[in-house]
Amino acid sequence: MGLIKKLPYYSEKIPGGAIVTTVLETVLHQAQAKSLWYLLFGTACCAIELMCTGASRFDFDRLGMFYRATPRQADLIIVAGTITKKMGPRLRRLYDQMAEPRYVIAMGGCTISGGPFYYDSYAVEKGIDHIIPVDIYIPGCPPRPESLLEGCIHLQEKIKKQKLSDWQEK
Amino acid sequence: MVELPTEEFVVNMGPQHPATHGVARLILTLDGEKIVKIEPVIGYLHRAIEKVCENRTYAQCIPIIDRFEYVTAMSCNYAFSLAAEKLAGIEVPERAEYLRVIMLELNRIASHLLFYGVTAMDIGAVTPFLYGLRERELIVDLFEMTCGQRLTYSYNRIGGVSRDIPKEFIPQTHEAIKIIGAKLSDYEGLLNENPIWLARTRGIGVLPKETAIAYGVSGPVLRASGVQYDIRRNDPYSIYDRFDFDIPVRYHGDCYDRYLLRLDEIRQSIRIITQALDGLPGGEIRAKVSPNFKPPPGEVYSRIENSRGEMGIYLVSDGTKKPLRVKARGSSYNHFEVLPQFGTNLLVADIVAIFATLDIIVPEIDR
Amino acid sequence: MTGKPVLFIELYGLFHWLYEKLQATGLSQAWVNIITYTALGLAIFTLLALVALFLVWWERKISAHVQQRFGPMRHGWHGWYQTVMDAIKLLQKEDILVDTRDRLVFFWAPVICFVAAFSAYVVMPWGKGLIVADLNIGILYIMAITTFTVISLLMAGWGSNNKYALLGGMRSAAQMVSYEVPLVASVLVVVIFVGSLSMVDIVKAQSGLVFNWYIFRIPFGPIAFLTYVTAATAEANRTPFDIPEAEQELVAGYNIEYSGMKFAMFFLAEFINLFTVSAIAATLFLGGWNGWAFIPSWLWFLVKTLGMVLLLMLFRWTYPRLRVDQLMEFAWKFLVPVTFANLIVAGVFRYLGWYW
Amino acid sequence: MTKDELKEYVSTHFDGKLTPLDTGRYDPMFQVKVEDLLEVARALKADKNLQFDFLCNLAGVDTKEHFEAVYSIASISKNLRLDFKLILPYDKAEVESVQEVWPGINWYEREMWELYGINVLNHDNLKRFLLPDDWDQGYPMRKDWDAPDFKRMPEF
Repeated sequence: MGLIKKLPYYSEKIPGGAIVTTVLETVLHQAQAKSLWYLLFGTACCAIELMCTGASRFDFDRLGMFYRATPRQADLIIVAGTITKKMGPRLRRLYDQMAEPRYVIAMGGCTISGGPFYYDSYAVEKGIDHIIPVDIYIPGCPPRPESLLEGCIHLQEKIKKQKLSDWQEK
Repeated sequence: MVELPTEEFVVNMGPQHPATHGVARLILTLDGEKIVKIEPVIGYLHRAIEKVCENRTYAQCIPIIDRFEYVTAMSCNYAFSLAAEKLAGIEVPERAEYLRVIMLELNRIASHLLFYGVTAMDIGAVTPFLYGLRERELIVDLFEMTCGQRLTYSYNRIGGVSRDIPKEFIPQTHEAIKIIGAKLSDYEGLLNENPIWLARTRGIGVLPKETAIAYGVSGPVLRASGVQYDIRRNDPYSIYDRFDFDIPVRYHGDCYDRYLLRLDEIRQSIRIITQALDGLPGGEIRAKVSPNFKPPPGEVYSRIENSRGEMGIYLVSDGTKKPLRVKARGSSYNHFEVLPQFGTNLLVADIVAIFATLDIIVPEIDR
Repeated sequence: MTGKPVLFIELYGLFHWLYEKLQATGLSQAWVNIITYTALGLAIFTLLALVALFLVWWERKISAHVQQRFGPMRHGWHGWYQTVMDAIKLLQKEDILVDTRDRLVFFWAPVICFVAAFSAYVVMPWGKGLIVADLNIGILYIMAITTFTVISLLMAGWGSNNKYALLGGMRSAAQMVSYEVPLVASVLVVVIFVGSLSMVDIVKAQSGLVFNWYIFRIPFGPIAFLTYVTAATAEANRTPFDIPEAEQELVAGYNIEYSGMKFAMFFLAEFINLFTVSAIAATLFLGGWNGWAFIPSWLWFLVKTLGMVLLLMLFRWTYPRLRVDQLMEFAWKFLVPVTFANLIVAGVFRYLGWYW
Repeated sequence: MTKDELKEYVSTHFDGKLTPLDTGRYDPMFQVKVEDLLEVARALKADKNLQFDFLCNLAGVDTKEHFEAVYSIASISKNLRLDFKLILPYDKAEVESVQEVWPGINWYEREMWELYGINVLNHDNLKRFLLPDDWDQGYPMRKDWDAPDFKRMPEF
């Protein structure tokens, strides 16, 4: 984590430092929630819906979400589309390249459980939660832009309620 | 003068890259900025659609074939139901034929608008991407009104269409077409005479006529190389022979012509839709087909012209209620195969421009 | 030691009071200077940081409205504290250090970029008397300092040991060097007429009527202005010359391996470069802080600079991107000859005195 | 030239190498023996009033008794469409590569080899490209193929 993240551990030790931790905690997580930069990553039909959500009608930018092409600067990866067995290790490598406070939205049926290709397909990963840890699942094939936006808002709530202590064991 | 030894290095325009729409991958061997060798790699979106369809009844195959090419999903399930109808010799009612043509042409316009946006963004102008998608929303509303889905419609059934159009469909379609026809002049004003756009696309990636035909390239890319071949005219299916529209063709075969040709095609599609809307007859929308539909044994390769090129479904039936073999042929498969033939003194920026104007999308390649 | 400080402090109003107070406490002369200058530096740094944050927000809003969408809306009225949130988020991000990187070069690249961007404001005339130090080689100093960004981009490209970053770094070096020549040549046209390099003299020479601004000095004024703006967009790496971090070709160009605070430094330096380039344009061609009296002089300067920034932003959201060789060709085969011809004609006219 | 004229012309002209079949439902369907595939392909392309220069599709089919390789070709200038197939027994499923007649068939043959195991002779780069590189579970598109984690849709 960045330097700032280590500050609360020291401030807890000094008497009355707990207030500093809680204030810092809320500020840091509010900031993280309010500016989620998502990675430009889309494989199949959900990628077209992701583009439509980024376009003028349902605008991601209103929530402060801006696309970044390199995983280093992205802190949210929206897995949009079917992940096949050949793409699985690539997805894992992309996730590892991202900077630490990173979140994952599994968009569409294929990323939750394999979607329409659950039966009879020898090449599709049945859901991505065994490849990367997933924070928000958005069902739908492809989900409507409104449900994608709602998923992002749920993710923002989840980030705001985070505790600094649960960075401890990660 | 000592010659500095320079070595080439291999760059991976890998599965996750802004310019490869989806997960196509290009292994480029670069000498500085010049591309020495292009090696396309596919398979990152191979969902085994053909294996899935072999274990589905004919009616269940339609939503699967929808995901085969999701940008023009209407043409996918139309090709499949056309193949099944040819197998079983089903007679499709008039109104269903008209509705199918209207939906196909609307989907072609939507796909060309997406092409316009993505090509402009790949060559650097981000704003046309948003304009293209804004117009596309008009058409997506029409689809949502009739079949409830924004992208993968599953609108066709074997023997006709699934739902009739609501009564406010026709006025809203006229409205949408009028807006899109007007906005086309904005698009052309923004890019057509832009000296930077001309410098980036004119004369880049010239595809000669012989290579195009030899590599099975079809659709707007073939017509931009000077071959006037459109399945709607040359191998007519459905009721396209009743409408008068012309097939735009251009002769330079470079990125600029491929870009211009698609804007012309939008105008032609608008002509078809207006004629189809005026001549829309009454009557029921689906032929009587029994739920467990078993076509007689036989095989057929039915092909239609979708926005990217020739889309064909090769269907083999052995008399049971599940198809023995479904082979879906997409045009991006040949377009991606022809990429290394574009000559080698290209720069990285050129390969991005060519890739965008070939309008390649990955599900057609990997199936 | 005379009463006057070693270096003539122009910011009379603000810092004279601080200077008097320190002198009263009887510290030694050196200490007094150090404290005043650090206070001055901090003031300029915070001012520029605020300007940079504002510019990032403004760019997102303008790009949104050009593209018929809303841009940041949810965080504050029209998302005003969106960039503050971005900055705090970048603070807490993990700082990924790839172990195959070139340690020193990788670490110092953003620092040099940041320092080069900020140190151009030593001689920037914010208003009447609002200048840190009126060096008599003002504009030459700015031209020299801003070329440091070339080195930092090259270092970033080389240091991240990433093929795309290397391509981005090489491209930025080629572009910035070849656009430095027309930039300096078009600036020289103004310097010929002013007769001095100092920024304050340049602005003083344009005082009085609006027609004294150098943009209206027909025929070389407008030509110099146009060539300056073109070369300036290339200097600030903005479309149609943004090939160093061309999103579609090189994923993110030189800043591909940087995350967290290092990337924030590059990001802010890019916007401060944009502000510097427009501030120079405003000072040289649009008459710095000259304007009717009832608006304070620094507000004139801000209005003109933000006008230039708006122009550069609109360039970004309308034009496609040039290819590398076309960009070089445009610089050497078109821009350089035009600026040199303009310079020679301006010189002859100045020598013979045929200008009003 | 209508479909029946085409059918009649083709079955008479290539000295019996293309025997018409009636399984095709829309376009004329022929059968070709495995050994004279290359010669028939060259003849079809070179023939003056046929000129089949456009390759639509090559599909491998597993009909539980034998393999079939179905070639669908078209002629751009003459507006013609034709399909012909090769019956390949399970044990000796080999096909000649017709790359130099229709260069576009390169990837189709490669895919047929990868998914069906129908070997293609003197093909220029017969490598795996659709399935993951470490794929070792045989040829998945065959009817008798199975794998541990391969779930079939339950009948209802």
